[in-house]
Amino acid sequence: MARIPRWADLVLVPLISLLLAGIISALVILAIGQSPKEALTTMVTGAVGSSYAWGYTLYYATSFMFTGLAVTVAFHGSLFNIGGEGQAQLGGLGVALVCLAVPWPHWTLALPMAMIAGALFGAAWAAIPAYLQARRGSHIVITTIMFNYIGAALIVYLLVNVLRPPGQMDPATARFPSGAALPTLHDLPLLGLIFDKKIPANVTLFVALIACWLVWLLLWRTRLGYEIRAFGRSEPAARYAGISPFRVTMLAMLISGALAGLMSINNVMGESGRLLQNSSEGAGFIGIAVALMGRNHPIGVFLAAILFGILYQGGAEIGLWTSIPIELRTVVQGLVILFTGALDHMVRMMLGVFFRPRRIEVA
Amino acid sequence: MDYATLLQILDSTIRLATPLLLACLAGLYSERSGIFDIGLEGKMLMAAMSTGAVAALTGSVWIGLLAGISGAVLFALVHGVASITFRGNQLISGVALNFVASGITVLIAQSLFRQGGRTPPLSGEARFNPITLPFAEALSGVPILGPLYSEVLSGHGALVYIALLAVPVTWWVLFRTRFGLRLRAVGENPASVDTAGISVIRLRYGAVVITGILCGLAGAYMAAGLQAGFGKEMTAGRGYIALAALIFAKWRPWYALMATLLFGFFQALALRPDVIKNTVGFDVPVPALDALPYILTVIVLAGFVGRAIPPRAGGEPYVKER
Amino acid sequence: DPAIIYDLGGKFDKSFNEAAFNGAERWKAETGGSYKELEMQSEAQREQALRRLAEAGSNPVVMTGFAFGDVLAKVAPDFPDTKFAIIDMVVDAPNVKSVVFNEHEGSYLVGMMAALASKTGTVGFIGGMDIPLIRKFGCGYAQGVKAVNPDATVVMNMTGTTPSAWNDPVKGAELAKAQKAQGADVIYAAAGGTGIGVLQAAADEGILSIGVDSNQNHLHPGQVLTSMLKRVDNAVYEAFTEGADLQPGINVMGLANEGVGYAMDENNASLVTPEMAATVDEAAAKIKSGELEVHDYMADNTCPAASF
Amino acid sequence: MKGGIAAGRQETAAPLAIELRGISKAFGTVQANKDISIQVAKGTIHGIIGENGAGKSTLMSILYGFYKADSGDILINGTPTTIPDSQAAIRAGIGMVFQHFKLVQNFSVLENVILGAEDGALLRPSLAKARKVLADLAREYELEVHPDAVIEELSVGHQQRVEILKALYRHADILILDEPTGVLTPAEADHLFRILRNLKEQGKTVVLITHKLREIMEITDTVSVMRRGEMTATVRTAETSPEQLAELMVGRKVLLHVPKGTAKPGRRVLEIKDLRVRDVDGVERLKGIDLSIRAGEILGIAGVAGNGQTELLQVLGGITQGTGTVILNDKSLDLTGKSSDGQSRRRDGISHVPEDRQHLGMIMDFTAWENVAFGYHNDPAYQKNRWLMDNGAILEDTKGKMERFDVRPPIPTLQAKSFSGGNQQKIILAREIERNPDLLLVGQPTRGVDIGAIEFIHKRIVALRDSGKAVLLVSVELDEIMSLSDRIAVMFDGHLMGIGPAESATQVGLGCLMAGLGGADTRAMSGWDISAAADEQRLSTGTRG
Ligand SMILES: Nc1ncnc2c1ncn2[C@@H]1O[C@H](COP(=O)(O)OP(=O)(O)OP(=O)(O)O)[C@@H](O)[C@H]1O
Ligand SMILES: Nc1ncnc2c1ncn2[C@@H]1O[C@H](COP(=O)(O)OP(=O)(O)OP(=O)(O)O)[C@@H](O)[C@H]1O
Ligand SMILES: [Mg+2]
Ligand SMILES: [Mg+2]
Repeated sequence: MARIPRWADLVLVPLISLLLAGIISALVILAIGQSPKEALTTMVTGAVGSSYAWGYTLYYATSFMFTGLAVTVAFHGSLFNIGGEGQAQLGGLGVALVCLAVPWPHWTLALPMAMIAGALFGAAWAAIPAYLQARRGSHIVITTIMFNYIGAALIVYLLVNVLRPPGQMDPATARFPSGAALPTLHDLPLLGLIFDKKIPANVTLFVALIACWLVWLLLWRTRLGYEIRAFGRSEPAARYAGISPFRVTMLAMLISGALAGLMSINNVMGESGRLLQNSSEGAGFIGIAVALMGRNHPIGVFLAAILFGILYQGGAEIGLWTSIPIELRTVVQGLVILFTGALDHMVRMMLGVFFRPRRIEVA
Repeated sequence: MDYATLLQILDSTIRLATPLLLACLAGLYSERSGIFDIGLEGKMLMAAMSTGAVAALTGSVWIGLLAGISGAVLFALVHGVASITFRGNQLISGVALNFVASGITVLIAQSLFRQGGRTPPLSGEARFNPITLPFAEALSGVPILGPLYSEVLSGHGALVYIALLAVPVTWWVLFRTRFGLRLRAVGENPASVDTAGISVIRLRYGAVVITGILCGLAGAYMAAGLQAGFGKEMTAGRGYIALAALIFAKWRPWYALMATLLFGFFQALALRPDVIKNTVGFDVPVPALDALPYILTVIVLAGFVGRAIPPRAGGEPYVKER
Repeated sequence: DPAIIYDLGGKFDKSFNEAAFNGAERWKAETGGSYKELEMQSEAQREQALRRLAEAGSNPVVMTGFAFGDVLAKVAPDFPDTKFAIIDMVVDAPNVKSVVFNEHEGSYLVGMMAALASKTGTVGFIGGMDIPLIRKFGCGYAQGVKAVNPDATVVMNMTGTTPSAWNDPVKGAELAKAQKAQGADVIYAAAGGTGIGVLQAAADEGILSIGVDSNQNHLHPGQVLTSMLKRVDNAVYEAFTEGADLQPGINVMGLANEGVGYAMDENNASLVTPEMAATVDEAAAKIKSGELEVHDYMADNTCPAASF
Repeated sequence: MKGGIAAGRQETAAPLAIELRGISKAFGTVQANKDISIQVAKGTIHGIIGENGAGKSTLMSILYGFYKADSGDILINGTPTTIPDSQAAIRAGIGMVFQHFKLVQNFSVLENVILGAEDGALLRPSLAKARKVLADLAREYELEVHPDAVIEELSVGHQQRVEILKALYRHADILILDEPTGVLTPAEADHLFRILRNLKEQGKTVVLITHKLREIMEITDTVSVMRRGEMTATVRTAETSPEQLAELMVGRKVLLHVPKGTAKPGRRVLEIKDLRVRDVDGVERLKGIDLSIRAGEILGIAGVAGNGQTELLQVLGGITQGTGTVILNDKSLDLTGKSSDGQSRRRDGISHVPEDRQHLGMIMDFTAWENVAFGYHNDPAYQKNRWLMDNGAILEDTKGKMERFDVRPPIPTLQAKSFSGGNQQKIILAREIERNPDLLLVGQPTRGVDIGAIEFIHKRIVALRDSGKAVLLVSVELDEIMSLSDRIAVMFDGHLMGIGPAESATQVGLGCLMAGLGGADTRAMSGWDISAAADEQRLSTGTRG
């Protein structure tokens, strides 16, 4: 196969892939009789054109970072966690319970507790599939899918019958006390100057950035991370090295679930201020795409999360302000995943024509 | 539970299991050839939309079916190009195509019919109408078996019977034909196929196209058999359930029938709170009922199937030269 | 110009949002005016959409669905000069008009209709998700059924717990078939897109169905017994017509002010005998006059005629 | 003189089966074959030797149509032939047994044989025909395998037979075997050579790639030597010597037998009593082993693969569980797996070079330095603090190890899979030996490794012994066992058949014990303790035979 320089692989390949996805998207828009130019401008201005737009883009990106990291950690242990959706929703339950339990005086007190609860609940929802995989060999892909459905049912039941304040129409909890409200980027000093309007992006963004860094540390700088990666590559070899498959499977999935659960401080605590049903809104699934596109590396996850934040917000703007149906967003997301994640070799082969391989002698 | 109720639940089981079965067999061909496919959902959706749209436009369900198959095969080919020719990541390609399908079906339906991404309701020849199996009337009087035949087995759309027939056919193809031997081999060890002088690429494309065709049948059944038209996201996760059934079935056709019937049965049972209440003796909360098929699946997986070993070469592109 | 925001189901859901859309279109056709419309795709957008419309000078801003309540309570004070109208929810603010419907009353009437049309004494109800609003529909319906035939059985099902519960016509159809197997010969669907499947299956199986929100009688002429009308279209139409002079406060749309009702047209004329219509109309009159009170599930989270 | 006459006759009389002219092939930037020309006469056995990575497999894979050459011509039986894929090679009468078998593990022998050579769209007739043909071939060439056996249940030796049968079933006249004996026991190898001679007698041409000079000398007619992608020489076997071949191969003089001083055994390091192991299916694989190893001695375990050696290494290495007593340095080891695993064994002073380096010994996707920490990732020297590992320290350590063990290329950041087999093995040995363990477990240390590297590896193992450590060596290479060990134990069917000093061990005697037999040859080995089971076995086989 053609070899291309590293810089081209890191810069040109993704850019050309994105471009190809863009071209196909434009063709789709033309085919349904709309204007690609209008779509593009709406999308760009709506997602990155102003600090206000960024306030939304970053909000979504924050959620995607958590779910993307969740998928990444499990993936390195060769565990395909499709349960981010359910784990995030359960994490939301934990966050809600903590926020409602105490009349929090200040968010700095509420946030750590909510994070712990969100992570614990998310981890708990990953624990059963993890245990079944480690001890009974039940396929984690199926059990996590099943747990998404079971989690949704559990949440709806709790919201409707237990947590809903009397007389309230929504299947949702009561509002959290104002002391549990997280400051948005608009509310923060200095940043408030850039983000001059009310936006949903909030301090959770920084938690997400720290999480990216911690996951990187975990995977490439700690013994546990080493064990997870070793186990993920070869289970027999891991046994030889004295790595316990049970321990690694459990820990990798618990961390994964905890990361997915942590996402809910962004949407549940930071944005809506109460727990709604389907609070994760598909972020768990987008996390799979984010992790795969980010090549299961925290930096990649970070970039992919921003990209998907842009697509998500920009796509929403198209849905809001043009007559192009919102579903275009899903198509564009899909094409971006396809070209950057699955057809990257095609781009590499195309580029290989320009970068003729130099032959070197066998050493 | 009385016999009539059981019959109704079984009847419902067959309908609910059919799209799962077709999708499960579809996945079986692809994965047996070493190409993982989490894009079953997307292909079914695409097929449902194409069938719904073309059947509505032409008034013929068979032309609609052809369109549905074409739509699904088109997506299958894209998956093939990405994962076979360009050796891309099969999981990513599958996820991506699910996204694309979820959006593009609505875009197309909306731009064709302007009914909010739905296709117009189908009726008459534009739908798969129930087929009464021979002697269904005559045999319905036979105790026990008679009603089973005339009420449960008889009276479904053509695709139900095609799906049921696809099980022995798949078994036969897989284990009794040259193509099947090669297909199984290429999913286990593509190098063995290659060194035997057979084209890995051609075999895998063949498998992927069959996957497309079967997904096409599944989607068409949903749009023109179970329903009378396409609606946004109408597959509602059945592609994923089919995948679960495939693993459950350990990639074997008869097991696939069992697994999908079991899933279908759980789903049908969950539609009958009255039956469950009578069985367990207390009122089961509605969400618990909804979760029932999934809970039962987990229990079954934890208890009865051990480790399911996928085809060994699955998910990995065949690369000779590193 | 006025503006309208549709809830997650989208404006072509063939029921609730579509009714709102129809109201807006009627206003447009009659006045020749123009309006802005948005469809929601995620929770975080609600606030954005409201603020952006208000900032852009749209007035009034109408929104469909209780899910907006929480956000509107936050946003409305920031735009004192903009009038908002919210449907299906009460928001207490000086510039907000809250329009709520007595769905239980309308459902009561179609419940009576169902009981009158039923030959088996068993009728069905299929809801989308098990949420209070849907229970309100179901509870009114069950009361109506029992009012006509105290011995009648009401089979109740909910479709699911994920968002696809509103969009799973296949499951709706299976539920309808399961209910038929339990003897139901009239089925009332309050389940968004899932309801399409219910109506389809009922038509296929040769039993009757009852539509919801919009008039769905035309979907299967001669096979949809009636539809429980929730005149969201009227609410939108009125809000648009009132324009910037929108009257804040709570506006309860019940039978009395034609906010809810049941649909009669040529598609179901053959199904509803004059006697049936008379019985139902009589009850409607009693409800209007206050002589008959239909229990509202939301009032105390209980239902005298059904258990949830 | 005599050889010269024979060769002369061959050159004039025998037509060429294979002629390659100017074959070149590059993988990306690696030039695997460079302008290679070679001629192989019909009805001969032609050997190819060369260091790991010299390009032997690549060249033969090109001939078989598995890879496409960048340039060059192929002539088969004198006619120029293009071989774009394996189908073409098969049509041209070429069959190949790859270094890594190309068998479908969960297929039966029959299914593997007909794959790609079916007679029609339906399997039944093909299978029936293959069953008959296989029976004929089996008789003709001593190639018995049960046609309905599933590959993964077969020993490697039998799997190899299936590969040969595949080629013969396709009417191959030219048979290429890529390192066929690497995985075979001496008996199996002898059997294979009988088959090859048999094939030669039937007029077939055989190309044999191997690292073992003994085999080249024993069976080939001509031999080609490759080095770094080039063909350095082709000579008639009768006219050369192992030493000369080794030098041609490596480019310097090689010691074929590592000189080693006499052992000075010290205190008892390891004591095993009644060690038993059951596999996942509950079958007992170790049936009560008693042995002990002293400091400063190498105990070699000889035996046909699959007689419990793997289980012995794995239970001592803490990978699998067992029952019985194992005492290391006066400390009893836990065999239940409750408080022990590979980690605790390493802390106790046991290092383990596993038999299967690619699946157990390293992670192929990890870099060399990550693999150097493999199993020792909890070592305090590799930690920065309580939480973080010190990758810099590991990297430094790796550099030193690569230098001392002559790993080529000495780049710690390269992935393990980019190293050749021999160099992978050196990385593992460096990791395990430099831990200076009290006991080194080492399985098949030189399997698939070229002679240059073998020499090096043997030297290091002896050096460890000389520093007063105990070594437990498992190998199916009798040569290796006999030249390295101080004492030898023979395993058969989960039992120890005999144990005794290496000096008095004979090939024949060991061979009998490896087959589970006692007898005169074994009793002739002085100082040997022969198990009673060996004689019982002999009796039972005696009655059977
Ligand atoms: N499929 C491949 N892709 C890329 N490089 C390869 C491939 N196969 C072999 N190489 C490289 O080509 C060179 C020659 O490899 P080859 O396998 O032919 O050596 P060999 O002589 O058979 O070695 P060994 O004795 O270890 O089997 C090596 O550097 C190897 O890394
Ligand atoms: N097809 C097979 N499936 C499973 N085990 C087999 C098969 N063939 C042989 N074996 C096992 O291998 C061992 C040796 O088998 P067999 O006697 O057939 O060898 P052989 O062909 O005579 O070889 P050799 O010449 O090396 O003795 C026996 O224990 C037998 O059980
Ligand atoms: Mg080789
Ligand atoms: Mg024999």
